[in-house]
Amino acid sequence: MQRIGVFVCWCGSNIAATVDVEAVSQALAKEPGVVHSANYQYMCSQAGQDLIRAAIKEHKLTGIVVCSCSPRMHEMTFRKTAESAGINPYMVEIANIREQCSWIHKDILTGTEKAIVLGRTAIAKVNLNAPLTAGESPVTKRALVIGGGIAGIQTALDIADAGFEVDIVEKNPTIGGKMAQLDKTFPTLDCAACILTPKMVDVAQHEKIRIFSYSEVAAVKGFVGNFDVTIKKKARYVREDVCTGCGLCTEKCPVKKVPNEFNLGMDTRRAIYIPFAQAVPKVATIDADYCNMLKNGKCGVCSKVCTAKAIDYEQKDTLIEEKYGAIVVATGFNPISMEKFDEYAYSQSKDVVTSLEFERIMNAAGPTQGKLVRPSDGKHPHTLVFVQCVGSRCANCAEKGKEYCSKICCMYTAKHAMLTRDKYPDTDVYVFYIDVRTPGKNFDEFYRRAAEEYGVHYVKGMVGKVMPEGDKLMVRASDLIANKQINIAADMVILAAAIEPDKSARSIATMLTASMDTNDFFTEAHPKLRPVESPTAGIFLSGACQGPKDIPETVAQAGAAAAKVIGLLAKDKLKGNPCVASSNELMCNGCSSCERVCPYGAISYVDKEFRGPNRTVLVRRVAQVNPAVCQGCGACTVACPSGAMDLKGFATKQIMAEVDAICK
Amino acid sequence: MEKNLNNAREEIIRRSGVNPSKCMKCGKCSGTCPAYDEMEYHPHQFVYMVETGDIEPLLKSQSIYRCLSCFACVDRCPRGVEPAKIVEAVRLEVIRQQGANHLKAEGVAENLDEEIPQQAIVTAFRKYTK
Amino acid sequence: MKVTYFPGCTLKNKAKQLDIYGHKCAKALGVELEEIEKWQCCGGAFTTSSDEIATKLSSVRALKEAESKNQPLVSLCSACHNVLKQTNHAIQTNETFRARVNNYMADGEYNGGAKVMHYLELLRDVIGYDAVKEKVVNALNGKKVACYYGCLLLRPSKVMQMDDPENPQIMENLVRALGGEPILFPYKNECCGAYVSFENKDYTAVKSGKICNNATLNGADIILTACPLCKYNLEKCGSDIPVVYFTELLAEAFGIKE
Amino acid sequence: MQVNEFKPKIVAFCCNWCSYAGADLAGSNRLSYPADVKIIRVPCSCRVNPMFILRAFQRGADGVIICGCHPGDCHYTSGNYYTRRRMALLFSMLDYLGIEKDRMRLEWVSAAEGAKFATTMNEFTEKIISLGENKRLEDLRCKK
Repeated sequence: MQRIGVFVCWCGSNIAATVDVEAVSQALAKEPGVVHSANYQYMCSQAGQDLIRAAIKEHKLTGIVVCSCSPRMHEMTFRKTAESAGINPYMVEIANIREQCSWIHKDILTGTEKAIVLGRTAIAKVNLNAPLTAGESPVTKRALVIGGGIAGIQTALDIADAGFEVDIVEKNPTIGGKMAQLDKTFPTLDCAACILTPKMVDVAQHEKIRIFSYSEVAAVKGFVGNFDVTIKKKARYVREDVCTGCGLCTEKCPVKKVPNEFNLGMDTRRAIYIPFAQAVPKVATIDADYCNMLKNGKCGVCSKVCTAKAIDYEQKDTLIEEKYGAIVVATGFNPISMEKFDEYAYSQSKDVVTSLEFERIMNAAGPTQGKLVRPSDGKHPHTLVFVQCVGSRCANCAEKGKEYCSKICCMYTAKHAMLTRDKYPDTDVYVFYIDVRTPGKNFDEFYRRAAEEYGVHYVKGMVGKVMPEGDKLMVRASDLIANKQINIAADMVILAAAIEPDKSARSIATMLTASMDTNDFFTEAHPKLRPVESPTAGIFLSGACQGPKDIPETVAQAGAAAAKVIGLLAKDKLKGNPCVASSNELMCNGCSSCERVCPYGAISYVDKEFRGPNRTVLVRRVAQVNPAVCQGCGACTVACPSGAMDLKGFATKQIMAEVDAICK
Repeated sequence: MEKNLNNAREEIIRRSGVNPSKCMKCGKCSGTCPAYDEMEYHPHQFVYMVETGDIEPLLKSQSIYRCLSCFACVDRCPRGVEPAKIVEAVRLEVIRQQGANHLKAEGVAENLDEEIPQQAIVTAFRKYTK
Repeated sequence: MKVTYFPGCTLKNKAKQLDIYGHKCAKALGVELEEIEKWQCCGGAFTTSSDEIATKLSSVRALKEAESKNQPLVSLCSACHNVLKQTNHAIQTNETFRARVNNYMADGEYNGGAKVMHYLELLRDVIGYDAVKEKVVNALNGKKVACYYGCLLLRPSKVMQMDDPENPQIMENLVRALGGEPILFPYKNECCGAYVSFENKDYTAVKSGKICNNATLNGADIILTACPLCKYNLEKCGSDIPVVYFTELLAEAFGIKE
Repeated sequence: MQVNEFKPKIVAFCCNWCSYAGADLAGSNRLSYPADVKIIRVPCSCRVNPMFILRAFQRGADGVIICGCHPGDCHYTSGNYYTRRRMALLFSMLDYLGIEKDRMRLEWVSAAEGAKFATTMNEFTEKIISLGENKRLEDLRCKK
């Protein structure tokens, strides 16, 4: 039996004006378990707390009920008071007789009556309270960043600068991501490579950062502060520690017709290649799908020309095990396939390109050395048509496009149109738009400059069809302002393809038990207040894996994610919330209902031995809650059909007792 | 009169099964319509005018006989609005009135030539008469 | 193998070649087209309005017959195929429509059990283009063919589901199997002007003219079609490029054309 | 006069993050609602076991209301969706158990909606008063 002390606060006249505090404390003194009952002007004051501490000592109290303001106000205060007097802080319950009683009732009789019921309810609960201790777990002071684009790079640099070790896992042979493929960046038009490559070098040279390029995350176990991650390092058939990146092999390799993914297949590379000049790490990689030596053992040219002896045809995929305290997802995006949008003739004409392809064409390091020419015949185009929202804002066509706005297209299209007009004043540039969306600093000014100063023709309307005819592309579109259908004989058509999360994201989300929305974007812990955290503790989100983003937003979010990681890694131990779910293994029937509803992946199943009748041993599958991951929502407790799952601090019995006390 | 037109709007929406408020005004239907130049009111206007209840001009316009029912607008609409179904519903609203058939049997002979396929005649009748 | 065959009115009159060669080629491939005994005109167009019932009953009867014989319902004419397929889809997906239709069905209900198939789909999915290739005796020797689909075979694509509605390849692959060379033809799914030619031939001549022009510009020798009305419109537009039914070309390659 | 004196017992389950805070806000703004409503704080509306509600009815409650965060705003991301589904099932069972459906209500109240909380409670209490005393599920053995 508990020895409960009840403390009724007057809160000056806030409570005392409509609640007869003396009557309340007298009434509650008669409740079962109550051995002491008192009232005081301000319980939260130093004197009030001293009064509680003294009573704890004097009456050997085991539980406390404070009838006062909302627990959202002073629950913490009174818990600390209790703890300082030597009883468990979770043996304190608050009866909210201010916000939920004295402030809303005018009649002292009504107020007093209700306050007594509320106090009785809290006492009923405390009678069933048990001391709770928050679990502690150590923190591995190292972070993993999945994805080496600008988001991953920025997050890694910020974490490393705070003095923590960071590993970047990048599936491609080099870090840099999409930004490395861009030409200029809006709205300032600085060159992407000029601002990105120094950061890539910083990453490479940072003593706290390791890069696992051409690698993938293969498995993740553990929980916040204690993740065990298996990284698969794919065989690149070149020894990274030896290769000097001289590039001789990439010039001598006889297999010349490999589509160059860095230029989106618009030119070719060799079977051994370095994606681009500023690649980090600057190490060659052999493409096993094309290499003659790896396919049929006939070649070996690269090995012969390599003075550093870095080529190793025998290299195998290797698995690396590493421990991390936090994981940042920065898996990025890709433009969607244009295959299903053949009304724009993407598969029928080489001169219909996506914006990312156009970006490569405009880039000095691209397939045309930055000269704007038609991919089909190398001629200079005079009329260019940009089509916005290709696959974005596309409802009712899930197999084709995406329902969301891809956010970045309006701005990069304005950039492309402006740069085209700037470099080639002899061109006619049309942009077909549904809406021009430019909410960003200096964004709308930029778009207006494209239209006003550079003479880009912005047409409100959509392109309906593109038809290659001879060496022209006949573009049929509507001009909604003029209420006309217009036909343009264009030389090039550029499609602003919708963007989607990288295909690798889903399998990573599964490994991390991080949740995703229907579009495969990672969901944040709170859409407004916790935008860079996943609901799963210890998992953080950086960049376009969470939603379409431009570079400034990505960098800002990357920094925010880093700050959250630093906050976590700075702790030596993590103190959990003790009000977590726990399963009574004797009652658990192993049905997995709880596991399915848990939003945090905190529940797992283990096979456990139990003593059966006649000295037999039974192995049963039972649920186990990881208290470090559980956030204490209680969804599992209701899902559990056998009543094995319960929530500490809000146990079924406690809530039942409260219900009974109210209904008495 | 106003009440009747309001009925016409509801009738057209019910019959076509189209929800015009799904339209995001991108104009792709009109950008793709092969009959655009022959129409006084264009596919996007049909959707908009039905949405706002401005039905009368549509009922009086020859545009309802110019739609080819090629369904390009239906297929390419990013929001699944199906403008061609609206056009057809407006046409039915007209030709179902007493004596409002667009094609009269007496006029058929003059339109015939040696090669014209039966398909043309039956389809035209199905589209233009009740 | 036997399939239920719905010819349609035009194939018995102005488009006899489409019908005759359809039969002959099917026979050569070991398929018998079993014509529905008392078929009625499909109506030429599927009215999308939800309250049109009576005009769709002839299609429902044809569908019911195919279902009772447990055979796919095959047609050659694009219009017939479109109407049959859309009617079947409406029966399958729209409960009210199904109930209202069945009020008229004197001898038993129809609930959408039939499979509607175009002759081209029969060639591609059931017989297979490899088997077609084996029967070729007069290969087309690289003849440049513009494969014209028009609207009815492809749209509405969610119902028709024949191929990619924007760049279909079903006819192109057939032409390849016959030894011909399909050309790039972005106008392949543009409307020819359809039934409007009945009252306004100048209008349809403009639509069809653009299609023929694009085929010629892209180097086609002939235009291939499955639709009698498309053929009529394309031939009347003033262009001199030959327009032939795909069954004619098939018969030519099989060496059974007269 | 007798009828007017009926004082219903109403149990309100409020989630800690939105609705309980909403109730506090109603108090801070001195927005009154009947004293018949007594609040039980739960971490999330998904902690509310349908069993709690039946227990309340069994013990003589005249009405039970559950308040949670608005859909999409759940502190635990998806808890209120579970609540919505579970309560839909319970609603469909209440008739069968002999309890008027109107005696139970599910409402989304955010931490900013103090006024909504107060109006909801006023409405609900009125409803319960109009329904009168709940007798159906009371276990007579519990009565002295």
